[in-house]
Amino acid sequence: MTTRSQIIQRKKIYEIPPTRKLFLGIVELLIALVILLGFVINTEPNTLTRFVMTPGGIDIGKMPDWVIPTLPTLIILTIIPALIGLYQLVRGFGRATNGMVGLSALCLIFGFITWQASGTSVNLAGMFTSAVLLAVPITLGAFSGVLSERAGVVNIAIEGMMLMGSMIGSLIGSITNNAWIGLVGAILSGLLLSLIHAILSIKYKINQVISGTVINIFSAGMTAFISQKYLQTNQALNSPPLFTRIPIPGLAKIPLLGPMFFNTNVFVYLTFILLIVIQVALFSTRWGLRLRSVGEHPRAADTLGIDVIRTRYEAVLLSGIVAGLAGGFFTLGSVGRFNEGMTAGKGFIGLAAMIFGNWRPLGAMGAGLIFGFADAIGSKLLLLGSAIPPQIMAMAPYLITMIVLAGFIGKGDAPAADGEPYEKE
Amino acid sequence: APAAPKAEEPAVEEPAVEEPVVEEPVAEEPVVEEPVVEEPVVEESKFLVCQITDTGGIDDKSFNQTAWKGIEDAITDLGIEGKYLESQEVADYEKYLNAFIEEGCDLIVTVGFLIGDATAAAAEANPDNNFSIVDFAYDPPVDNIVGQIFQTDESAFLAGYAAAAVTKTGIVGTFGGLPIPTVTIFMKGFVEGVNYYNEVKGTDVVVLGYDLEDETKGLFSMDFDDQQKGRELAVSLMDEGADVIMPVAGPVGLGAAAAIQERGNAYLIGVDSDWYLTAPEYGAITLTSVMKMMDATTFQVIESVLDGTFTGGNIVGTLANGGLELAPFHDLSDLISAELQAELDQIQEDIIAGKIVLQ
Amino acid sequence: MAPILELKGITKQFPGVLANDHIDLALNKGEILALLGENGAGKSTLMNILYGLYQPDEGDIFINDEKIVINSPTDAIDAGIGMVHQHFMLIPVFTVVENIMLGQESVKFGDFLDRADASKKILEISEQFNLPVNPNDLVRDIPVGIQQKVEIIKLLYRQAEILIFDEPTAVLTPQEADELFDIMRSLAKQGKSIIFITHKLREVLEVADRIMVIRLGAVVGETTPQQADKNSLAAMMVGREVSLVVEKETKVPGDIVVSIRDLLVTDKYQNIVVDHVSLDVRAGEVVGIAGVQGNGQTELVEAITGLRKSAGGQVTLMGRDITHATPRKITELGSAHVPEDRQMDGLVLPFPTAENLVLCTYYKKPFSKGAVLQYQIILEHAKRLIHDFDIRTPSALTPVSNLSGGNQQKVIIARELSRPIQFLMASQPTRGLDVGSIEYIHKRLVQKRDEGCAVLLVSPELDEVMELSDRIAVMFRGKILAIVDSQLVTKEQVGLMMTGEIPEEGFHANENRVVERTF
Amino acid sequence: MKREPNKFEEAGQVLLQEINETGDEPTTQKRSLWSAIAIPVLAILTGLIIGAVLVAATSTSVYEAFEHSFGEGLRTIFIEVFTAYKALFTGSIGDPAKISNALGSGDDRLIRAAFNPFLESLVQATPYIFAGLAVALGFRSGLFNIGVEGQLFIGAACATYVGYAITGLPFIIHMPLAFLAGALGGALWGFIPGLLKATTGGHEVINTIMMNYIAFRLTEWLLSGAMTRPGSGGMPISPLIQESAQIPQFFQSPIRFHLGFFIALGVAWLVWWLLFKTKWGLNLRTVGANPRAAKYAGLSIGKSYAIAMAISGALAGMAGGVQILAVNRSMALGLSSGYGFDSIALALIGNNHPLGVVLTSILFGTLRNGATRMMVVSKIPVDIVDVMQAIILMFVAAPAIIRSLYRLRKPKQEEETAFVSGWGGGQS
Ligand SMILES: Nc1ncnc2c1ncn2[C@@H]1O[C@H](COP(=O)(O)OP(=O)(O)OP(=O)(O)O)[C@@H](O)[C@H]1O
Ligand SMILES: Nc1ncnc2c1ncn2[C@@H]1O[C@H](COP(=O)(O)OP(=O)(O)OP(=O)(O)O)[C@@H](O)[C@H]1O
Ligand SMILES: [Mg+2]
Ligand SMILES: [Mg+2]
Repeated sequence: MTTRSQIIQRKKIYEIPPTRKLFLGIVELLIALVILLGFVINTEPNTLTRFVMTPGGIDIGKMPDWVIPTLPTLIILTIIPALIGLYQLVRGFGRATNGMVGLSALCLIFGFITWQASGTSVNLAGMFTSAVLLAVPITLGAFSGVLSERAGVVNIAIEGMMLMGSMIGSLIGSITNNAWIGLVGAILSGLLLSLIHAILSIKYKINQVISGTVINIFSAGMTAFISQKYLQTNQALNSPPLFTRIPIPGLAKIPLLGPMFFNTNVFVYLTFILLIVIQVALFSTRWGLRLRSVGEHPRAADTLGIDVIRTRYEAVLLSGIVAGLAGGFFTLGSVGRFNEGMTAGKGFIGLAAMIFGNWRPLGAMGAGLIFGFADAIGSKLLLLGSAIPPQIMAMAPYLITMIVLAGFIGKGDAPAADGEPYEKE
Repeated sequence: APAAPKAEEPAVEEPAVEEPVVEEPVAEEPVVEEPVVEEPVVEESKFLVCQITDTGGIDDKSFNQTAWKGIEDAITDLGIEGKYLESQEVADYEKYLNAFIEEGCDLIVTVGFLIGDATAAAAEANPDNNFSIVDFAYDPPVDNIVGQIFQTDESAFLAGYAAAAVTKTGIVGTFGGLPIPTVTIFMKGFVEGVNYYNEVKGTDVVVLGYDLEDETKGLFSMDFDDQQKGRELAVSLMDEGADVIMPVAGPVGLGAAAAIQERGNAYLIGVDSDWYLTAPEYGAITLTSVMKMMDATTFQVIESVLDGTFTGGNIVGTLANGGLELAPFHDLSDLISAELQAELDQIQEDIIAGKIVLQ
Repeated sequence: MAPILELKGITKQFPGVLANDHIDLALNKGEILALLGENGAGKSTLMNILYGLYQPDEGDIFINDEKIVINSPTDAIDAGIGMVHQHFMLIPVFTVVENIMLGQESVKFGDFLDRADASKKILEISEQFNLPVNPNDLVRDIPVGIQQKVEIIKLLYRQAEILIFDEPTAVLTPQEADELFDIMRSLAKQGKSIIFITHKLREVLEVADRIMVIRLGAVVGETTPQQADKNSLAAMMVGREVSLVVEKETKVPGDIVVSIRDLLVTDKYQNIVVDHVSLDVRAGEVVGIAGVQGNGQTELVEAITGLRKSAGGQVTLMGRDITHATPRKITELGSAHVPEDRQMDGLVLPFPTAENLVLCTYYKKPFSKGAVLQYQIILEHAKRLIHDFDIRTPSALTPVSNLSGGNQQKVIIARELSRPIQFLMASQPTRGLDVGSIEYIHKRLVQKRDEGCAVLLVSPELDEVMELSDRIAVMFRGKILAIVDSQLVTKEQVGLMMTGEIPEEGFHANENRVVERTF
Repeated sequence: MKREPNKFEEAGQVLLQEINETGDEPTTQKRSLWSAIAIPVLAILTGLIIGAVLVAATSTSVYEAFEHSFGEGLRTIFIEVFTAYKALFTGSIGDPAKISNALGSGDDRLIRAAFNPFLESLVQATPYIFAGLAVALGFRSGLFNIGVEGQLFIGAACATYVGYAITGLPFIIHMPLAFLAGALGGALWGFIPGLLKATTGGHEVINTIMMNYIAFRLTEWLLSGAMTRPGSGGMPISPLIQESAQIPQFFQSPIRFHLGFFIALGVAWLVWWLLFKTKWGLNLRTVGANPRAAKYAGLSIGKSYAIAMAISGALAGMAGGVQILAVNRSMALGLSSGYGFDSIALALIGNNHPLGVVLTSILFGTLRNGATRMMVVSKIPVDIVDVMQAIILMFVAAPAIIRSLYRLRKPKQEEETAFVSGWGGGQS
């Protein structure tokens, strides 16, 4: 046990390594160059870009379209990263470095969209709304991870729990013809799988990654098996009712934000409610303090009379509930039907979002949204007829995750006892 | 087997060219089968048709599923037995072919371009076995394989024309699963249909999601599993004003259907089979479907093996020979004026007659 | 008066070890009872039983003459028992108030934490027992001395009547220890009963009301500070006479081997932890760095040995600049390093002893020929070292995880000292070891020095630094306060400097005691 | 000394021999043969039993029979399960009756068909061996490589390209070259997250997951663009590889048994040798077991991670390469059924030891191969094999469950389970 040295001086050195300074400055100048050569010089003067600020299919909360002159906008968007890049090279931004790189990247993305949509229109609000929905399963998956890992249990089984949840949600929803009962089914299936994870990893202390892998393989096999055996031969078992949009009176009318957050799917509401609930529960309640203590230093918690095993069970089961809920989103909140492998790796991406968000609900949600946005922007650009091949465009969310992780986020602070079984002596 | 209860209906509705001839034995066979006493005899003599799906799986809402429906129809109508194996990966093709040859299948139906090599090799090694492959043709033709291909842009053309006529916003949309020819041919035909409408009527209907100039450009989900993605693509198209959408992406298209159903101000165009029948929950928004009658052609091939007329070669499904079709408008036929219907019929004739030439 | 706590016939068997053998113990109200015994004698085990962490195989526990069963820490807390553990049970990323209230939180509106209320209670306790802490500090940001106060407040917060201190002074300066003793006495005066575990005889004699000695799991005797002295206690503990002095001749040091100039090191949060340190170590001398743990020694050592990047300054070894050299390069230049944390840094626990003995040299001839490891040679090498350094292990292939702490340390010493070296960096080389092992390792270090090796010794044990070093550098808050000749200062003076003060009188009286003043 | 030295000295000698033979850490070897195999054997048995329950519980004829009578129900269960497992056995090992018939008839084709099931199981095992070694080597080096699937895709793409685009080379050069290209492609794909971990500390779990998706998209793009088969109109299928690049199959159809299996065994041996016999292996394992100690001992953690990821990726790339060169002969969409993910389970069941990986791969290959026949005969979806694999993995990983199920005694020496760390693990 190495003792951490005490802080000698509170003055911190926000020194960015010179190579990094140089590198980021060049990156920012390159961004400016790309906007200039790629967009500005290909734009006719006097064209307009129209951004529609109301998503389609919405009749409340309308907002006037936002029309901007394309060329001047693009020129401004060139100047911003250029100035940032120059300042970065000459002086450096210190603490604000990452933010400035982010700003430059935003200029690039916004410039791209503005340019692509020059002379026509693009529904910006729709894109945002889609991004939020695309972020939902990832964010819920990340929440699931936060809950369990904050108590020191690694949960890579989120994908499996989500897959099972989506299948059971569809099945039960179809049988009962009730989306809510279906959702309960999805949640229960997540709960059951997480119970297995808990028993294996907490009681039998088997390696948590192995335990998670067990559940992932089991779920993939079992859902495919049941799907082939029953759902495909009997469509009636695979057509649950769908949760539809529920506008929140008053709030739904707010332009732009209304459609995004207050006139949407029940799962979006649940995600935001969970964000607040988990954030508050973890950091402001007795229960959360104890849960985190178990994830940081289970022996210390034990000596204070906290039941480590029980707390971990609770956390893992809650994690399963949230993962099951996320699973339910696919069949009950999105498409109303199960097909094999339909979670398409969202659980793993959720896990990435959790790490990315530093094991915090708010961070996890941010990461989920970055992912959702990358995905939505990619589709939008393809739709506008982008020159980038769709396969390459589809890489965007993954590339962005990697770049952000590599460049702009420090090493995460995983809970200290994450992944370690607790051995009571 | 998908959509079991509904399976019979389309069989009645499909006026496949040679179908009436076959329907005779239908009535008799089941009657003979009923008595349990004959079980051993039936088991020995039962005619076995085996399908190997590509990696999309039997419930792909696309060619695997449609071809299997042909076999299912044959099971009910001709009293044959059917089996299938779902490929998990490319290496399974050859293995499954061997397994079915071992099993003594009378006809092996494989699905998709990607099984082409393996099917050809198996056919060469087993000249006495009969094969058929969906969505692939051999050049030169192989003696014991029937390749079934489809000039799908013909029926998609009709769909495009209809869509252009129906749209109120002047914008229609499409997206695909992957930018591959069997997918993009739908999108291409669709766009050409819309363009033809514009040409004839002097309108300016726009198609989002596909670029005639460059078949690799366009809107694709890059996945045949992720229905949520399909949903968001449809939403995105609707946001940009599209009110008729044709998803060419297997089950991912059902995600789009869900989105359209929710918005309620756009229409869906199904692909491969008549979605009004295979996905009845979206019947109210299904304008029509670009049908690729792989079930009918597969059924034909089974029949030909049964009655000993099987010869290798390629069948090209076209509007002319009934291998392609535009599905009825069902609940939405009100949207189609008699005039428009007449135009569609005319266009179909023109295509058959070669007056309208697709690229 | 009946004792507040009574243990009768407590027995605990671990696989192969009888850790507690029918131990009887009685504790009176308001009394400080010292529990004394060498490493592995069974003290911690006994206390863990009392605290509900272990279950005894036999024996009963009475509190106020009432027999109770303690199945868990909760039971112990309910019975009014509290414990300051040998390794602090604090959560670094939690604040002081969170750490203290954990398990007995102040809440409002059902389950919401009421940090303000808890802070108020903490400040009251802090006032009453003179234990100043800031409730809102993160524990990872406060010095160990304060951390210990937090541990004590944790017990008082739970209204513990019986307080157990397991080796509480191991991480404290003598002054801090004295402060702790004051606190203990005041606690006892206010009616708390204390069990105090330590290896340090001086402390026992100073603070205890009564002394109990345990050896090999059994009580070997009881005495009081008035009746006993250091030698009698040591003999009781170990069962033989022990020499407590290191024999060492004065030597004239040779050339500078290691030179540190203006070294600046930061932690991962960019806080400065080593603040412009300059120091020379010459051939044939031991320079000891005294200081309370957590004053930058760890980071200083890591920077010297290449394990940590320095933010400024320069380190040279035999005239070569090694400021930015890799650990391997530094090792190859002829330096050796006994790390502070043997299990985390020094050993790969699941690997066999033999592999651990070549951890720094396996890639060189003769242990590797080309890419292929020469296991036969590695094994012979291991057997020789096991013999030479008297490492008690069943075989060279036993995983080091199965060795006792002392023997694990010997594996490291053997590995590091068996190479030809000019410089030895020894961090806490005897941490947690018993007298016998300490004796041995000290002998080896002095032997290395006598062979002409430059030795830099870092240890929070003032005695160790005083006895081994030729010169002593006192480190405080990342700076070297002074470098002094070990012959010319008293322990008290160094102890005082460890708290950041320069003892004025002593230094005025004899200016040449300060070899170098660096501030 | 609290223990008798003599006993241990003896044990030490025995262990020394074992180290020389298997190179594993001695503690894992301190078990008798039975206790070493009891757990896996019983785990497999239990997996089969639970699979049988699943077969029976989802069979409509069983329910019908139970409606008839209880005895009939039991009989039907027995028949159903027996038929299914007989198919599993004959489909993966062979049908004794068929073998003797075929031998009697002397017909080449029949004989080949009769012996095919067993050999086909080995064919199925081959990519598992490579992928399993990739994961195992990662774990041994302190890395959790979830990116084997993506590395496999890139490896396959590289092998394919070299396989068809280069012409005129003799077999002896072309085949190894294509295979190595696969390894190299995988190595590159593994190296990137390794390098990122080494330089930025970016977690390899996230990065390898991301690299998987990027690899899928990239290969799709290549297959329908630069690498598409001429005349296919942009179908995602590559040209057939040259004959000179093919890894030869030993027999004629339907037997696909090929040289790749022996290459896999050779590579497994090589990995074992590398890990346990060379200084590089010791380096990797040290970093894997205790990165702090490794750093202290002068090893470069970052370099070790990057190298380990590259080697792991190379092994994964070989899995892709061998499938292309020996079995598929061209690359197309749907290349892998998830070898990269299955191999995580596989490596863990095999205790991250090359020998364990080989044996488990053969088990997995056998199960998958048999499942085909089971589907053909009983129409049981092949996915049941996944369920059984999960259950076997669970029981292998938690021997305590098996022990309590079968009332086995607890071993004296705590078994060393495979090394896998949580997220924090392996970071310096
Ligand atoms: N969990 C355990 N399993 C097996 N043996 C143990 C365990 N805990 C302690 N022991 C053994 O019991 C004996 C007593 O250990 P204990 O920790 O009580 O000693 P101690 O007197 O506190 O020593 P120290 O001064 O080193 O703290 C030792 O031999 C130790 O190895
Ligand atoms: N987990 C364990 N498994 C097996 N034996 C153990 C374990 N822990 C401790 N031991 C044995 O218990 C004995 C005491 O261990 P411990 O670490 O307490 O030693 P110690 O008394 O502190 O010795 P030293 O004085 O050398 O530090 C040793 O012989 C050690 O081998
Ligand atoms: Mg000890
Ligand atoms: Mg102790």
